Amino acid sequence: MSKTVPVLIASIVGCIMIVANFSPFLLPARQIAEDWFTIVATIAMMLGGANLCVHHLKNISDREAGWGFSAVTLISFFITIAVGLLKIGVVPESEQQVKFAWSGPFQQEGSGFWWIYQYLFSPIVSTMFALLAFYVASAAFRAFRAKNLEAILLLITALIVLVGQTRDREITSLFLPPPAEGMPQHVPIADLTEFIRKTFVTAGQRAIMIGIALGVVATSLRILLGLDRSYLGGDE
Amino acid sequence: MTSPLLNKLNALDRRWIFLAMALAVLSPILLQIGSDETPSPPTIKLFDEIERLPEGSRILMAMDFDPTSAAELYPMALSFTRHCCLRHHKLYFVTIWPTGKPMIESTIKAVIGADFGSGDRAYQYGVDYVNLGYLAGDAVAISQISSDIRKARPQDARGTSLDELPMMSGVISVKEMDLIVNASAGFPGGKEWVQYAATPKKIPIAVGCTGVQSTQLFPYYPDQLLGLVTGIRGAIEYETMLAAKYPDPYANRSKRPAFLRGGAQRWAHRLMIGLIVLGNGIHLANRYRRTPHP
Amino acid sequence: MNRETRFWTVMFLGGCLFLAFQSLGTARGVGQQFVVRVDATTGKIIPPATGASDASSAVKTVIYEPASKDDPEAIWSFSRTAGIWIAALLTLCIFSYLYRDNVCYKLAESIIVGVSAGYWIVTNFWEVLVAKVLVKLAPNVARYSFLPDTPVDVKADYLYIVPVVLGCMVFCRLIPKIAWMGRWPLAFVVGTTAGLKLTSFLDADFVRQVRSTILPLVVFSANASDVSTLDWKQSIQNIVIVISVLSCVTYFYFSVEHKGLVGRISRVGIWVLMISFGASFALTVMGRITLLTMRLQFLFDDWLGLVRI
Amino acid sequence: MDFHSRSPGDKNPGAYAARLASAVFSHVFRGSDSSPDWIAGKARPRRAMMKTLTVLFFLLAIPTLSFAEEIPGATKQIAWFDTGKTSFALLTIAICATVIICTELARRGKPFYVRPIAGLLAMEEAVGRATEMGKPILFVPGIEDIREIDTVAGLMVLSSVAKMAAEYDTPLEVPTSRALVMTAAREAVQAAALAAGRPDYYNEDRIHYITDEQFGYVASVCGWMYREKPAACFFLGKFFAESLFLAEAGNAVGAIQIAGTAETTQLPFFVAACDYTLLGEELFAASAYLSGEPAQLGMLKGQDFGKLAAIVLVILGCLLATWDSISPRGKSDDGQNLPRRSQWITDTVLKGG
Repeated sequence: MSKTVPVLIASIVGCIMIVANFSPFLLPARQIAEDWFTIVATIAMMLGGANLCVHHLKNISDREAGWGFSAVTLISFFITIAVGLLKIGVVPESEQQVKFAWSGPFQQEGSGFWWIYQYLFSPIVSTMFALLAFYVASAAFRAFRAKNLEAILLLITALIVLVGQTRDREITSLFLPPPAEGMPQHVPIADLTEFIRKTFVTAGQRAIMIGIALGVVATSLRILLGLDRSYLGGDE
Repeated sequence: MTSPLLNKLNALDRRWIFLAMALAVLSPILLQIGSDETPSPPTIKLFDEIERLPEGSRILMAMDFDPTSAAELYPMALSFTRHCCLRHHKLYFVTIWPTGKPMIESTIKAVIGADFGSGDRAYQYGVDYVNLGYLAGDAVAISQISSDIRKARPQDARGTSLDELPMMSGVISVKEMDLIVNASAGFPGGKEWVQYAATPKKIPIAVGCTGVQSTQLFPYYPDQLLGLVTGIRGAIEYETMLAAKYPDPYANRSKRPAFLRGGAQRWAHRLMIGLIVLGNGIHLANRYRRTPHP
Repeated sequence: MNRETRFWTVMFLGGCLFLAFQSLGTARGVGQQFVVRVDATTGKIIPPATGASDASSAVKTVIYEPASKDDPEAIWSFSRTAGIWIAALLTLCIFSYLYRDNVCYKLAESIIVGVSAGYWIVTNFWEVLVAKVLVKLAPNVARYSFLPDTPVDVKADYLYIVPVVLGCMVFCRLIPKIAWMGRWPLAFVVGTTAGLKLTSFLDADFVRQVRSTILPLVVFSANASDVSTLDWKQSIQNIVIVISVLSCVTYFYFSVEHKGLVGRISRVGIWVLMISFGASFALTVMGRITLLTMRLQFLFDDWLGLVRI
Repeated sequence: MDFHSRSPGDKNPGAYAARLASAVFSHVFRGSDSSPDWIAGKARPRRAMMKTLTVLFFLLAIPTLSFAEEIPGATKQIAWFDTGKTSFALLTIAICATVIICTELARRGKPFYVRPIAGLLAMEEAVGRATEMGKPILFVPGIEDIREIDTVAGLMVLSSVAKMAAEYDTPLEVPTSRALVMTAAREAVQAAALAAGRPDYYNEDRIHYITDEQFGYVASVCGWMYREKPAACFFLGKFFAESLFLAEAGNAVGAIQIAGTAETTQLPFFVAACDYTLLGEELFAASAYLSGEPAQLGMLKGQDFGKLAAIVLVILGCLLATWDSISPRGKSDDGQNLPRRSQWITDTVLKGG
C-alpha cells in the first residue's frame, strides 16, 4: 500500500501530461501541474532549511572539528532570512504603496537584503565561478596529451579552436597572398574552426541529443510503468 | 636516464599554472590592452534584423543571467539595448532568472537612463519600454507568457497593472512580439525560449549566450534561431559593428566594456596553447626517455 | 617560523601597507562609494541639505542611488563602502583556495552556504508563497498586507490548496508513523516530470534533430547567370554532418556488439565525439576567462582604484 | 505518387491517445513481477491493480464524456485532440510501444545482448577501492531539482551505488542542492540498505541539503572533498559550470571519478577530468544496466530500435533530398512549384509536436 499509491499517482499524472500534449482540452492540466511543482518545491525548501539548521546545530553541540564555521553558517542563514522576510530597509515605491509598510519590493536597491546579495552573495559566487579559468588551464595541461588516437583528436581540435577564437587567428593568413582589392583577408584557421563547429560539433551534439531523447523516453516509461521505483524507497 | 628538468616538469605543481593564468589575465587589465573583433555571420544577422525592423517594433528583451555570468552577457545586453533604442523600438524587459531583475534595472539605467532618457524623443516608461520583472517557474513561465502574459504576470516590476500601460494594449502574449532577444546564461534560457515560445508561436528569436551554451544552441541555428551572439567574442563583434555604424558615441572606449576584456582573452588563450604544447612536450619527452610516468 | 609562513606574513603586511597608502594617500581612496537621495514616489533627487529636515513626506520613501564623487548632491555612503571592502576581502578569501584549503576559504564557504540558503528561501517566499499562493488563495489578504496592487476583482482559486497540501506532505517524513505519505509529493513531481519530458524530449531532441540532419548530400547553387554549379563546400559539409551523426548514433547502440562493421563505424563515432568535445572545451575557455577578468576588474577598479574602466 | 495525402489517422484522431493510454496502463497493472522484492515491494495482489485500472479508465473517460456533453449547441469548442500533432502522436506511440514490447519480450525470457559500458563496470571497482582505503564515497546527484529527468536517472543509479556501498559498509556521502532531491535520495539509500540486508547502514545525516545556490553548493562540496579526501566520486545528474570544479577538486585529492550527464555542454569537462564518463544516453541506461533485471535490459533494446529508426529516416531522407537536389521536381499544372520529395519525411513523418 505504502508504495502502490505513489506509483499510481506517478503513472496517472504522467499519463495525463503525455495525453495533454496532444489535447488542447487537457492542455491547462500541463500548465497547472507545472505551476504546482513550483509551489511543492518551495514548501519542500523549508524542509531543506530545517535540515541545514539541524545539521549545523548538531555539529555545534557535538563540538566537531570546525564547529565554529557551522556557527557562522547558521548566523548568516538566520540574518539573511530575518532581513529578507522583515524587508529591512525597504521603502514603498509608489504613492499607493506608502500606506502599506510591507509593500516595497524585497530586493529593492539600498535595502538590507539587497546589501547582502550585492556584497556577500554575489562576490563569493562570481569568484567561485571565476576560479574555473584556472581549472580550465590545469585540466587542459593535464588531460590534453597525445596518448592515443582519440586523445590526439581531442587535443588537435582544442588547439585549432583556441587559436581560432581570438584575433591571433590572423597569424595563419600571413603566408597567404594578399587579397584582392576590397575583399576581406582569407583566414584559414577561422574557416577551419567554423567548419569544425558546423560539422563535428553540431553532429556530435545531435547524436547525443537523439540518444538522450530515447533515454528519456525509456526512463519516463520505467517510472510510468512502475518498473523503477527506487526514488520511492523501500517498504518499512 | 632522466633529466632534472623533466623530473621537475613531471612533478609540476598545478599552482604554478594558476599563477601563470593570473598573470596572463591581470597584465592586460592593468596595462589597459584591448582587442577588436571581425563580425561573424550569426552576429551580423541579428544586427541586420534590428536595423531592418521598422521603427516602433515590439521587441521582447529576455535577460536570463545573473552577476556570475554578467561578464559575458552584460556588455551584450548593453549593446542590444543601445541598438534597439537607436532604432527606437519598443522594449519589453523580462527575466526568468530571479537574479536577472537587477540586471534589467542596471541595463535600463546604463542605456535608457544615460543616453536615451532625455531629448525630444526620450524613452518613456510604459510607452517605449516596460520592465515586466521576474517570472517564477522556469520553462513553465515561458509557456505561460507565450499563451497569456497577464496570467503569468498581471503587474509590471513596479507593481503597476499591465492594463494601465499604453504599450501593453493589444499585447496579449508573446505572439504579438516582432522579435525576441534573449541574453541567456544557461538553464532556463535560450533553449527554453526556442522550445516553448519562439518555435511554437513562430516568432523570430535571437540569442546572445555564453561561450559554454553556444554549442548547445548552435544546432538551432539558422532554422529555429535567427541570430546567435556567442560569448565575449560575440559581444566584442556587436560592439565593433555598433561602433562602425554609430561612431558617435559608441566608438568611445568607455562605452565598450567588452573591448577592454578582449586583451585579457588573447593572452589567456596564448597561455592555454602554450600549456597544451608544454604538456605534450613533457609527454613525448617521457616516452622518448622511457621513464615511467609519475 | 618556516619559509612558507614567513612568505605569507610578508605578503600580508605588504598588502596592508599598500592598502593604507592607497586609502590615505590618493584622492580616489579605496572602495569609496557615494550616493544621492531620491524620492521613490517622484523619482526626484533630494539635495543633501534639505533631505534631513524635510520629514513630512520624504522620510518613508527615500531611496539611495549610486552617484559619482564629483556629483554636488552626492553623500558618502558608509554601508556601500563597507560592502565593497567586505566583497573584496571575500573575493580574496575564495581565491586563496587555489593555494590550498585554509581558514579564510572556510569562512567564506560557511558564509555563502548560510547566505545563499537563506537567500533562496526568502526569494521563494516572496515570489512563490506570497505572489502565487497567497494571491490565489486569499487575494484580499494579499492586497491589505504585501501587495496593494493586487486587482480588486481577483477571485480566490481554491485549487491551489492541493499543491500546498502536497508540499506539506514532504514533512510527513519527520513523523515515522505517517512517513509513507511523504512519498506522495515525490511521486507527483516525478510522475509529472516523466510525462512532460517524454514528449518534450521526443519533439525537441529526437524529431527536430533527426529532421535537421536530413540534408542533400550534393548541393547545387545557382550563380549570377542562373546556371547551377556544384557547391563543393556545402556538399562536403553536409556529407560530413550526415556521416558523423550516423556513426555517433551507431556508437550509442547498446544491444549490438561493437565488432566488425558496427565496430568500425562506432569507432568513427568516438572520433567525432572526441573532436566535438575538444572543440567545445576550447570554445568554453573564452567564457571562463571573461569571468576572471571581471573579478579582477572589480578588485583593481572598484576597490583599489588602480585602473579606470 | 502523392506523398502528401494526409495520414489515415486524421479521421479518428482520438483513438491514438486512447491507445497510448491503454497500452501504458495495461502495463502498469501487470506490474513488475520479475523484479526483486526490494524494488517491487512484496507480492502485489492483481485484483487491487484491476480496480485501479478501472479508476484510471474513468479518470481518463471523464474529460472525454464531459466534452461529449458539451457538444450539442456548444458555443466554444475545444478539440480534445490536436490534429496537427497526429504524426507526432503516432511517432510517440510507435517508440513507446517498441520499448514496451521489448520489455515484455525480455520479461518472458528472450535474452538480449547488452554491450559493456566501461564507466558502469568501474563502479564496483571504485566502491571497492574506497573500502580498501577506508575512505568515504561521494555521490552528487546533480544540482538541479527532481523535475529534471537527469536527476531522476542519477537517483536511480544512486540506489545501485548505495547497495554496493552498503554491502561493503563504506560510508556514502550525498550532499544535495535541492530539498526534494534530498528526500528522494534518503528514500533510495534507505531502500538500498534494506535490500543489502544492512538496515543499520542508512544514516540520515550523510544525505543532507546544503543550499540551492549552484556555487554555494560547490564551495561546500569542494571544501568537504579537500578535508575528507574521498576515494571515489560519482557525479551523475544534471550539471552546469560546476562540473569542472567538482572534477578538478576530485582529481586534486586523487579520487576515482565516474561522471555522467545529459548536459552536452558539460561532457567535455568530465571527459577531460574524470576517469570514466557516461555520455548522455548512457546515464539513462545506467540504472537499467546496474539493476540487471531482464525487463529493464529489454528497454535498452527498445531504445536501440529508436536509434535504428533515426538512422533509417536520416538515410532515406538524405537520399530523397539528394534526388531533389540533382533533379528538382519542377512545376505542377497550375504553375506552382511542386513540393520537394524529402518533404514527406521532414513534414509528415517528422512533423513534431
